[in-house]
Amino acid sequence: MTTVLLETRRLVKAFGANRAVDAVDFTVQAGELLALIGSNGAGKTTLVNLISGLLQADAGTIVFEGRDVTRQSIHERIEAGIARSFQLVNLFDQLTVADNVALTIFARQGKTPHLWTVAARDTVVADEAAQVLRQFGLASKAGMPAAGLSQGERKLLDVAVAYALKPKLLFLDEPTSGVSTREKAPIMDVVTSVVRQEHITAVVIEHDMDIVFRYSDRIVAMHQGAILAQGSPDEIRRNEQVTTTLIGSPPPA
Amino acid sequence: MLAHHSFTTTAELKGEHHMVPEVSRRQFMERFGITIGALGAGASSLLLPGTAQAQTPAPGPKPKGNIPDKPYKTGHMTFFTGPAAVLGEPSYKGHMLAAEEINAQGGLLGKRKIETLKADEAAGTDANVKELRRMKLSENIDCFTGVISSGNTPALGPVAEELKVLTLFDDGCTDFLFEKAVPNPHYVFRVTNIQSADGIMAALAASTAWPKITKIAHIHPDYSYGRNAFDHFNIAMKKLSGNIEVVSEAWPKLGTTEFTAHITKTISAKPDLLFCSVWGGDYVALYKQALKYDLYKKMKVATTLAFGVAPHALGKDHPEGIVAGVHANYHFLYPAGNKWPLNAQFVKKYYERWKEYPNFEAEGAYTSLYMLKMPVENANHLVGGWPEDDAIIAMLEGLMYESPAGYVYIRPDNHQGYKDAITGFAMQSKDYPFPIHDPKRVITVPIRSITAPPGYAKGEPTTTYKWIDETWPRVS
Amino acid sequence: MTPAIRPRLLSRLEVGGGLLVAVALLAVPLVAAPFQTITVCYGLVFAIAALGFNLLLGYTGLLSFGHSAYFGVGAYVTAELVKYLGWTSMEAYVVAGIVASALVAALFGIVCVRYTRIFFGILTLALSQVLWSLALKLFWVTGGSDGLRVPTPTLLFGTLAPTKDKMDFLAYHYYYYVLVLFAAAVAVMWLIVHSPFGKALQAIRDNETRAEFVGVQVRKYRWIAFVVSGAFTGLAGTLWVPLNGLTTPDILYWQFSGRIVFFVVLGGFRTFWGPIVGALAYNYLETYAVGFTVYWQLVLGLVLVLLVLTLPQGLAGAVEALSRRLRGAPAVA
Amino acid sequence: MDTLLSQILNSLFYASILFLIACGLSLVYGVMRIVNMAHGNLYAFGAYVAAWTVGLVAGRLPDVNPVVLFVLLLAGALAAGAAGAVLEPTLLRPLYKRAEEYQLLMTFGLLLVLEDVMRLLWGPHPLTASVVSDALPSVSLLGLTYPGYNLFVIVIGGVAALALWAFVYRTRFGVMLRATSQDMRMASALGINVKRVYVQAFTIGCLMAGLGGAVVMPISGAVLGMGVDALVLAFVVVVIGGLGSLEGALVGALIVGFVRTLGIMYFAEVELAVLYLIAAIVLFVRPAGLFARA
Repeated sequence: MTTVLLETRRLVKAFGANRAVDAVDFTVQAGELLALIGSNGAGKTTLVNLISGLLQADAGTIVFEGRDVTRQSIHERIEAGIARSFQLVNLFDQLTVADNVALTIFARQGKTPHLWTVAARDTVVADEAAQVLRQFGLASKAGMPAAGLSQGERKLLDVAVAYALKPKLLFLDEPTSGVSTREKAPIMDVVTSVVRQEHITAVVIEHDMDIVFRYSDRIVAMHQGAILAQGSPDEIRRNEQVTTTLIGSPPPA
Repeated sequence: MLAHHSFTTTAELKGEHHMVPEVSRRQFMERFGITIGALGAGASSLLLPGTAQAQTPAPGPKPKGNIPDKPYKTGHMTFFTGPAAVLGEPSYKGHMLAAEEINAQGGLLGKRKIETLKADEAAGTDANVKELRRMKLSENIDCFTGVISSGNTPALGPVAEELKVLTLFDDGCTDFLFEKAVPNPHYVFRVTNIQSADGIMAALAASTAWPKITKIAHIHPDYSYGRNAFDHFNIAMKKLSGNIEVVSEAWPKLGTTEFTAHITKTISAKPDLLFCSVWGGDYVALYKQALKYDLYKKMKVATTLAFGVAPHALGKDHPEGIVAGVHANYHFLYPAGNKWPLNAQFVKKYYERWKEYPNFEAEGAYTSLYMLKMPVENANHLVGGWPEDDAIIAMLEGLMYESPAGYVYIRPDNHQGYKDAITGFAMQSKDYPFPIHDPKRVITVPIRSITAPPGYAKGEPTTTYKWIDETWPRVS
Repeated sequence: MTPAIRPRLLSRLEVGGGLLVAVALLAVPLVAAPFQTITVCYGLVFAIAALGFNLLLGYTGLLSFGHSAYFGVGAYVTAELVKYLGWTSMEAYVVAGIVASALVAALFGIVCVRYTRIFFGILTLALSQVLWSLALKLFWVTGGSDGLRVPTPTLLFGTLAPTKDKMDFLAYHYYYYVLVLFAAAVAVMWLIVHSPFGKALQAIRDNETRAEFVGVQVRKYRWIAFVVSGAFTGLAGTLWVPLNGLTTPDILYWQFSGRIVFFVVLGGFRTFWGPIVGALAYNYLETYAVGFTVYWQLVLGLVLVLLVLTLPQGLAGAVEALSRRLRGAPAVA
Repeated sequence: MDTLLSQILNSLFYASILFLIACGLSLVYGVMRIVNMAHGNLYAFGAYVAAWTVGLVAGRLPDVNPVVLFVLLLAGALAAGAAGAVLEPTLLRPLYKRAEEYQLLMTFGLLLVLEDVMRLLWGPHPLTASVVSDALPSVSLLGLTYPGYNLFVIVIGGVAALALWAFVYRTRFGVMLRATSQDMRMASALGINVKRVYVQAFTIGCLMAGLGGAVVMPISGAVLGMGVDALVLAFVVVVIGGLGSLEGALVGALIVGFVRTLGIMYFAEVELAVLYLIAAIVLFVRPAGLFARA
């Protein structure tokens, strides 16, 4: 028995004449690790931007845990339990790695308006931050400014920051883009193991089909602003429409 | 209260003290001691460089006692940058000329050479206050001079008192200084006439020359000087002409050089007279633009500071016949010639030194240093040796000094310098490449006639304003 | 419990240097001439303004070109208390100055924090110019260009009245008074930038969008930072008036804002201590430039140009980089 | 009636000077994202050079044809343009990689330096060269006396606006300029020499400021401090019109020109504050200006 965590109904976003997201009904089941695939410009990132609140929808509704969140602010959606990472790494470069995570925890605990306590003296937060960094294999870099990390580490930290919000639903926008092929699997190993361990529902936007098939429970394929197909990795692998439009060649056996 | 003024009218003799007395215009002029052109007439040709008999001022009496030969340090603060540098440069040149002359005689009391530290007033009030402190506490100046802006003397005066530094302001003539900022001065003096004299002189000149004017237009820079001129002109005019009417006002920002809309507004109000206290580079721009609109053909014009800048800053195109104010202080052609040799000598020396003619700032700064020299000599004569500051101050209080601009009297109660106020009418002369005062129509007024006397109860906006309101008779 | 996650709050250099500076500042009136003491006193006052300003520039990434407004409000409120209520207590001035400047900053902030970068700068500048023109216009209230006088106040709730020799009073009692408030301001600001709120501001500075996506309400926090910044600068304005003895519209003009920017950049806005160093150094630089040449603008302008070209991290940044190189530690980007 | 006409012309006259100053400021911002705080002083520099050149020639050759003097005004524009061509590569180019604060600070430093350089070169007295404005006599129409030179300035302002518009929207260089202003990286990738576009844009911006100074000089003179005043006015214009937009500079200049005249005519008391108040109101209602593109 699965429960629907999030669904969009007839969601629309247009940029001029281009309908980037065109009446999309998109559903995420609680507990799954869903992959969102599609070629560049298919509307994946726009869809995530709409759900996370970066963009406002032109029409349609977004329902999260039965509540309409379409017109809610980013802040309210985060409180409701929606978090995301970014395709282009989006960190607080001059803060230390530990502070990047700690800040998120402070925000989650509603402590960011505190002007009168010393952040570094908050042992509860510091311990949790250390814990998160250990989970992502970044503990040894804790004291370093985020700008000093390697690209792979930055991708991990980006996810760790979003994860530290303890969301119910986590969107990961291309967590392995910009790193070498060799680094992709280790990053995905870390990310998926944390997500599964903590029972977080996750939606991963990804281009690399190997990764998609290997790590996801379910796949949604988008094309020109609409959902082309969805199903289990096997179903998608066999879906000729998907393979011809998106992959352009038969999938590897 | 009535004892302070000299009018005795029928009304007063009848005991009707609360009524403002009325007098005829001629009575008024006579009782004010207003003179028109009496001293200056026909004297201008004597003033061409080289014609006046320049003399080196006679050295003072032989100094008594032991005088140290350590230099006498003065700090001279004036505008070296910004739009007001047109006034600051002559001020510095006047100061330097006096210092060089005194040093040529060996310095003060023949021993102490004057050394000048200069400072730019344009650095802002905050920096000016710091600089005065630095000059006194770090450079150990003996005396502070200069200062042009009426926004700066009220800031620097109290600081000078705190620092106990002998101070002779050349300008910064706001009434506010000795009425509010430094009400009981000890170390601070000011040599030039007080600001309220500007507006009053323009009113006296305008109503003397053009008794029939009733409709007045105003253009003033929008800061305290402009407002001071506006207020005092109006109160004086109210007494002098009775039914005057302000038909137009314009308040351009200080530093404006684009006056076309102000000019059109003024012309469209069809006034009899434009009264204007715009000065410096702003004034140069204003008169040039007004010419092009034929403003001067359509109305009379009176100013407070048309000739305030160095004379050569104005051109041959400057209109004639307007009241061309000199801050009620000094014009280099008056008192002229042998009638007042001190001025002829000063102008000649100034011209030889700087290749230009002095303005009121130059004269003020020059006189300030000599007004220091004289009390020092007087005090030395009494007590011997180098006099203490307090001795110099005692000599300065009540001092009557013969300056190029005439007698200057330092009133002991408020340390303000008083001399006969002056204004004139612009004319072009073949002798000079710039406009001068028409020597036949220079107007002087004894300062006591236009400024509140000692002890008069203070008032708003100035004591002089209140004094005029309460005591001047009304011309019938 | 990785030790690296708990960095020392103050490095040994900071503790040692701080103690040394504290002793030096305490000793100034005892060993230095009154003029030097007063100059340092000005520097401390400006340092408070710089601290406030840098909460926006250094920590929130907003360059204000209108901080003269809050400095001016602090100064003018003091002068109005003297004019209308005849108050003489410095404590009353300080409270009123902080409250009034915070209120004005709160109002201006509502508009300004909707924008960043150059638009933020121009907005702040325009609003400060509005105050400047009001100070000139409402002369029956503000004294117009003549300004308003502020006599030397009494300190410590009226128990310490100014002595007859005002110089001595300023260079001794008032200096220590300012020093105490300066120390308090430093402590408070240090706490703020090290608090969760301070971290949130730095996050906003580094990456506004991402800050929004970790749950930081960017605009609200910017506004709070704006108000705090204004209050610090207002406090500086209040402390400045007794030193100057008079407040004029000069200090509301945008070029005074330029001065605040100048000394923060001179010291370095990337470090906590930079603005303090910059304020003290700039005050000396300006005092002596004005004292020694009428071309002081040229001197200040050249210093600024050279600074931007060769020492973008400012004096404190340069010292920090140097000490890091001497210790062989890696550079921070 | 004649007052109305005269005030309309006065407003246009003021607006055309404002436009000459503000368009350069806006152009430079539009292309390079730099707010040039030294812009006002380049305007002043143009005025000084023009006054000095005209004074020099008119002094040596008293009977020179007035047309020559008008042409000599261009010296001011060229000098300011040349200054821009030198300043951009030497002092601004090293800063593009840094945060934009540094560019602002650099131009603030230049503002201070230029202020004193002008005093150093030309002294404290205003330089005037009214021979130029005297060459065009006042015009009489409908019972109104109006200065011919002011009409000339209005024409110059209009021609400058048209020329600049044609230049930006109708020439190949204009295309490069606009491409660079929209996306510098993209423009660079398309093979546009961004370095050259920058130096050219900056030069043109300064040239326009210098031209403004040169044409205003015969009636206002060249005075110390005029640059700082002009800068603040130009700020007001671009804040109203929208930073980076040429249309904004034009509309902003017209609004400021007419509102200022209205203020002088009917609310003389608030002339000083009225411009800042309009700017503040526009900022409240439409904070990025009327022709915003940010």
